[in-house]
Amino acid sequence: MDIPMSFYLLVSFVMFFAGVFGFITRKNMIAMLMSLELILNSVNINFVVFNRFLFPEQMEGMFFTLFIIGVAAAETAVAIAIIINVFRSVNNISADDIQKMKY
Amino acid sequence: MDIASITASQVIFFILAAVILAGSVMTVVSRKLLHAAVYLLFVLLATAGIYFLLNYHFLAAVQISVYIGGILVLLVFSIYLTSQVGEKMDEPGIVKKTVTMLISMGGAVFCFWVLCTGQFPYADQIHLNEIDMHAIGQSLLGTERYQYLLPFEAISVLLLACIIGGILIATGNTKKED
Amino acid sequence: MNFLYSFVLVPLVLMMVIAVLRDVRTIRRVMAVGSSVQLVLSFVLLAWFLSLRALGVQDEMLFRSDLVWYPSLNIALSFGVDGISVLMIVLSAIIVFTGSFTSWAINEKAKDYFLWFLMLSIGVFGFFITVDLFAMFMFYEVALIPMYLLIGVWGTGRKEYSAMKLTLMLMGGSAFLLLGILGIYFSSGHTTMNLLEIAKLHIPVDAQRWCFPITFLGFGVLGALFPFHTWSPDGHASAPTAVSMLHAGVLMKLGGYGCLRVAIYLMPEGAQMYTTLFLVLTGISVIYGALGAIAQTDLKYINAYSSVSHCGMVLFAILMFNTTAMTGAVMQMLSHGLMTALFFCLIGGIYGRTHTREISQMGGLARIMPFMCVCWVVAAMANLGLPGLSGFVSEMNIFVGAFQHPDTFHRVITLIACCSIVVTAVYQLRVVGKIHFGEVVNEHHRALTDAAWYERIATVTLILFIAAIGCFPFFTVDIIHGSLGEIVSKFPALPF
Amino acid sequence: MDTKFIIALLILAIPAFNFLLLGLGGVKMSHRTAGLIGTIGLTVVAVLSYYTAITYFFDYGCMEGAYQPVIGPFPDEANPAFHWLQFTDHLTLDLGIWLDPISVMMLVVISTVSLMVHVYSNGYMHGERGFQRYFAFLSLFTFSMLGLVVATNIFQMYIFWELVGVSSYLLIGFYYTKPEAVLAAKKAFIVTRFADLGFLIGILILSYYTNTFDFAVLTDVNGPVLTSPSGATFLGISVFSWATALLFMGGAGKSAMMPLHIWLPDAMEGPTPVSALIHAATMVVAGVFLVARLFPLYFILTPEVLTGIAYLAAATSLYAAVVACVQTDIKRVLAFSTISQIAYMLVALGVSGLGGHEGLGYMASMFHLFTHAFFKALLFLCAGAVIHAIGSNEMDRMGNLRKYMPITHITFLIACLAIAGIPPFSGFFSKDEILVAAFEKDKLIFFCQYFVAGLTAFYMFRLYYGIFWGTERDYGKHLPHEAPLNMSAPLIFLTVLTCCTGLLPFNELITSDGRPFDLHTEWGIALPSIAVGVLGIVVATVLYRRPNPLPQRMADSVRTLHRAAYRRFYFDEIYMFITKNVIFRRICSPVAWFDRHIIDGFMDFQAWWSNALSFRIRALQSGSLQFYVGVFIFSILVIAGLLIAFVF
Repeated sequence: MDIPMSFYLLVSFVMFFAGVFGFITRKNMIAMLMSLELILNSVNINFVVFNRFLFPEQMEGMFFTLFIIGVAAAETAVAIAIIINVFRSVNNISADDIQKMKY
Repeated sequence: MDIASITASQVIFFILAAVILAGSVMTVVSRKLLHAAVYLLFVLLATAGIYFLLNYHFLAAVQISVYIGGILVLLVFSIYLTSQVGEKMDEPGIVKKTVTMLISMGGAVFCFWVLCTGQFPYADQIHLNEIDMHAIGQSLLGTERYQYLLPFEAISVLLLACIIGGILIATGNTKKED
Repeated sequence: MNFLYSFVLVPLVLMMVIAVLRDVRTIRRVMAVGSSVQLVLSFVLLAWFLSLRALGVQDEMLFRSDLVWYPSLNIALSFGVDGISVLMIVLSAIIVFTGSFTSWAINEKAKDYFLWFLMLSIGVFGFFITVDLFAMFMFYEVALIPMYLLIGVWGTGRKEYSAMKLTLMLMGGSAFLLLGILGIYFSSGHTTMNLLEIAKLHIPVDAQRWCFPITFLGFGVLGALFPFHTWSPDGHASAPTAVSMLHAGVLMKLGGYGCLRVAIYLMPEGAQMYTTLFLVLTGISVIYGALGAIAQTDLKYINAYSSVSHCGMVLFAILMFNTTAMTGAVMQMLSHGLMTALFFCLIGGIYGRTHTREISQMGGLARIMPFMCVCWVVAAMANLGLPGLSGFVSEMNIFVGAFQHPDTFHRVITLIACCSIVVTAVYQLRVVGKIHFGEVVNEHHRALTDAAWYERIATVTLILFIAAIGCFPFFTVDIIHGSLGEIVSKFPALPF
Repeated sequence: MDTKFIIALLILAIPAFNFLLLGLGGVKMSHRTAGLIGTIGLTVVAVLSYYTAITYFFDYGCMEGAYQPVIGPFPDEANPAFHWLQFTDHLTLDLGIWLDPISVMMLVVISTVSLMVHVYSNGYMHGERGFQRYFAFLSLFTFSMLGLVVATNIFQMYIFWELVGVSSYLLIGFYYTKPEAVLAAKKAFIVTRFADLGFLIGILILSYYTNTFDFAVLTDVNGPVLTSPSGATFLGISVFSWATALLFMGGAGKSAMMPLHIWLPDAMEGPTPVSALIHAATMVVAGVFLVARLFPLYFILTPEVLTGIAYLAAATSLYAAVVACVQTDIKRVLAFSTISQIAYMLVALGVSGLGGHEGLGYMASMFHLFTHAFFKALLFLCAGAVIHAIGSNEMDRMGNLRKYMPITHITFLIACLAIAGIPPFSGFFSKDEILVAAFEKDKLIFFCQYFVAGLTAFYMFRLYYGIFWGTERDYGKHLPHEAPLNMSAPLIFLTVLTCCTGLLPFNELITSDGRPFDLHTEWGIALPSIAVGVLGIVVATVLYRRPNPLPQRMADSVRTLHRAAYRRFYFDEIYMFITKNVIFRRICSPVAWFDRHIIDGFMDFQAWWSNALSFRIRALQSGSLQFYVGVFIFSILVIAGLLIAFVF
């Protein structure tokens, strides 16, 4: 293998922090959700890369990734259901404006 | 490394890396939601490419089918449902943006620094052995060590719960309106 | 099966019964029957206790039983009573009994009210029958929490504020208390939480130096020790009648009882170290509460400040470390419990009719409600220490006892505390003169009725006991004397 | 139990029982029944008291030539460990009965006057609202007063002392719808309560240094208390001086000595028979009784206090006599006269010695107490009859009443002569002894009392002429009429007593040491005192018998003095100032304010700042997920950085 592990990790870091940046700055909930996907993806890459480079005999990293993808799918589905529901009731999906359910 | 020794896989990696870097940054800064979704699509695709590169074919397939085929489609639909096409999102406040930028960049630099200075006991040269589907299936449905029946079932239940929850949430309001 | 269990079990059973009932009238009847049963039980306990003593049973505590609860911290549900706790139980039973009758007119959420009320009584009874520090603390807390809801939901005026204030201040006190209890437990060698056993061990003087003040303060907050008394006026003013009765009548006695039983009994050396400080504080309580009462215009505030004064007297007497004064302290707890309950009962009755507690808005009630007026005068007389009523014997025990202290400082401060009897007379007569005598101020009041039958039951019961203690003090004094021996013997330095 | 104690207990028990009966069941009774129950009860009490007195003086009281106290029945031999209230091993509070000459005499006085008042009240209070309550209170008072005089120890005395205070409060405030009555009752109670504080403290001090409450020990001239007293001092003054002075403070409160006298004139707001019973004959002499009871203690241990008492009493008697001269409310005049006469008794005690002829003052004091009780009660009851007829207390609403009320007129005249010290009425004998005693001890006091005797005659006859002579007023349709029989009978009975009690041989019965001594009238002092009395009467006759401008002119000539005397030398104003302005405004209100704002404010401040702080902290818990994530990431980075820098 001719690409060092750090290259993969670098890509994953950038993706992760881009996700963090997006999650914090975005107001739209769907956009936040997308940032979340970025974060998850970067984590997935990390898992896979570490699995491949550190413990190539085993499959833990891959399975973690697999499960994360599953969970992410579930999470996204529920989140979008909620977002649409919220949108239906308040006609807005900006995270700042939805304060009613606080307190 | 010099130009001559560049291999095909390196080229592919750099392309993928470039797509991921650009895509993820664009995803989070693009002011149009649909554009962001498209950037995300590229990022996810490139991630799948990375999985291929690392010889996790099954994972790459799952990535493409679940993320791109499921999640992204769902996202796009919801974008259509909740916003006007071409609508631009609000610019975040400058303070918030700067602070977040600092945190993110700082985090990235910090991680990079750790990466550079840290000692990882890994081999640069690895053999990219293919994982066969049989082994994956065995691991998913076995109960031995390194086998994952329990999480598998947990995920199944979770998904079931999500289906039910999704339905409930989606229909909750209509009932009231009737 | 220990007889003492019944004091906790009877309210528990009552709670269960009331929980399934729906009809308010049935609930009231059940409550009346239940509290009467408790009253009878308390007298059975008293009689049983006395007969055991007469048979020559010399144990410090009778009816002992231990039920290990949490072995690793040596927490046990240890029950046992001596004369003082028996009297306190009788007092609590009387107050719960009269309180149930006073609550007769409560219609709003009556069920929940009585449930919390019973919970409060569980806490109170539990506190008096346990000899385990932790269980004591637990019951103490059990008694505190319902207070918050009872005031906050069924109270009047600024009830949320008062409820919050009362609960927070008492909780603050109990935080001190917990610290003190843990201090006692660990410094006595963490072998037992049982009072009687700790009393036999010696708590190092260094530990007493910090344990005593915080324990005393912890209980003192409940005993309305200056300057931690301010929950009392607000809390009492807002609480519903029966809750005021129970709170001022019994709950405040938890403070005095705890000081005596835990702080003084377990840490005699510590007590002696801090006598001067606490004497000054309690002395201030006594005079200051009385003076404060003069300037008040709200009946409940007047009574609350009067309680501060009288409860201050309890703590004051406890700090004298001699049998006479401590006897007086216990008598004062009984006496104050009864008369303040009577007061609150009457105030509740008057407030329920006139819808005001401002003394300037009332007048000439004696002609309109003669029964209430007579009871009020009796209560006022008891409060200002008329011989033949309970206030006199308790105060005289305190004064004579306190004055027997060989130290001049103690005697001088006793004389200062004595002055409270004049001040008490001033504010009590002022109230009687303003609201009961004179011309009718508000013509609407002429249409009001005198006490209803349930109020009559409550007041007459209380007056009977007040007069009984006042006319036959030797009975109670003998019981108390018999139980103070152990505590006083911890202070051998004083001649008695 | 001995018969004498059964009788004595009955004397106490009957009024107590009557109180409970009338108090609890009175509402259901008719007025007639209630009055009858009260009166019959008191009749029995009176008969038993006379019986006790006779048997005491002529049967069992006198032992070895001296009257000894007879003490019983508690703690009795059968149950020696029983105490009503045990304070310490030494100090126990027992309720017993103590019969000695003065207590027996007091029994007679109290039961007689009380009986008369009961009978009289049946007429006076006829048809009043709360008639039953009135009789209940009277019974309570009688019970307490009887209990006070038979007390075996000082604490028992204190108990009954308080009880008489309360019954006095209840009776003064009997007309509870009248604001003045309520105020007067409150004032009386609080002033005496304040004095009782002194009493209580005195008891505490005395009991601490003597280890006993018992009169038997305290007054035993050979006992340890008087022979070897503790030498302790406080602030440079012997503790016994403190104790006895403070005890006397209690007595001064009840007996209305300056400056604690202010409650007595106001107490006249009560029904007049009550004034006769409580504020003339019985309760107000409690202070005299207290000093007499503890006389050996005062005389042997603290003679300086006794002298002080004499001077204070002399000043009081002078003050009260001067004030009485200008009052216009007839009951007020009588009230000040009472103060003055009680001061007389205390003067006598103050100048007295112990034993034999030395104890003349003691005997005179008791004698005067005895005679004064009857003629003063008589005066009050007469005044009551007048008030009953006129419907007012003010002298200027009265005049020429002798025409309408002959019996009242005669009885009042006799009582006036008695108080003025004209022989052969009782007042002469007792007052004369007092003057003799004062003359032997202290000339200053003697002349003062001499002057007061003249003043007494003057103001009493001023009152007499004002009521029964002078111009006839417009009485409207209802002309004044003589009191009914149940009111006039007590008057006549008391008049008889006034006429003949002066002849009782007090020097043989009631003396400071129980032993009789020889007594003969000192004409050298008696004649001038009669002369002074007559002079007073003459002056009053000149001024007030017929309406003339002289009194007004005299008043104008000393306007300031007259005005000051009329306002009772501003004592009430001073007290008002102290209580209202100093105590209430400057102490109580600030205390309440302090409590509400400083102490409670401090507690509220605790709540406030924790609340404010929480609000600040709550801003962090904004619920904004993005903010959380930012902080989360940042913190993770920081923690990770720290871990790497310092741990790995």
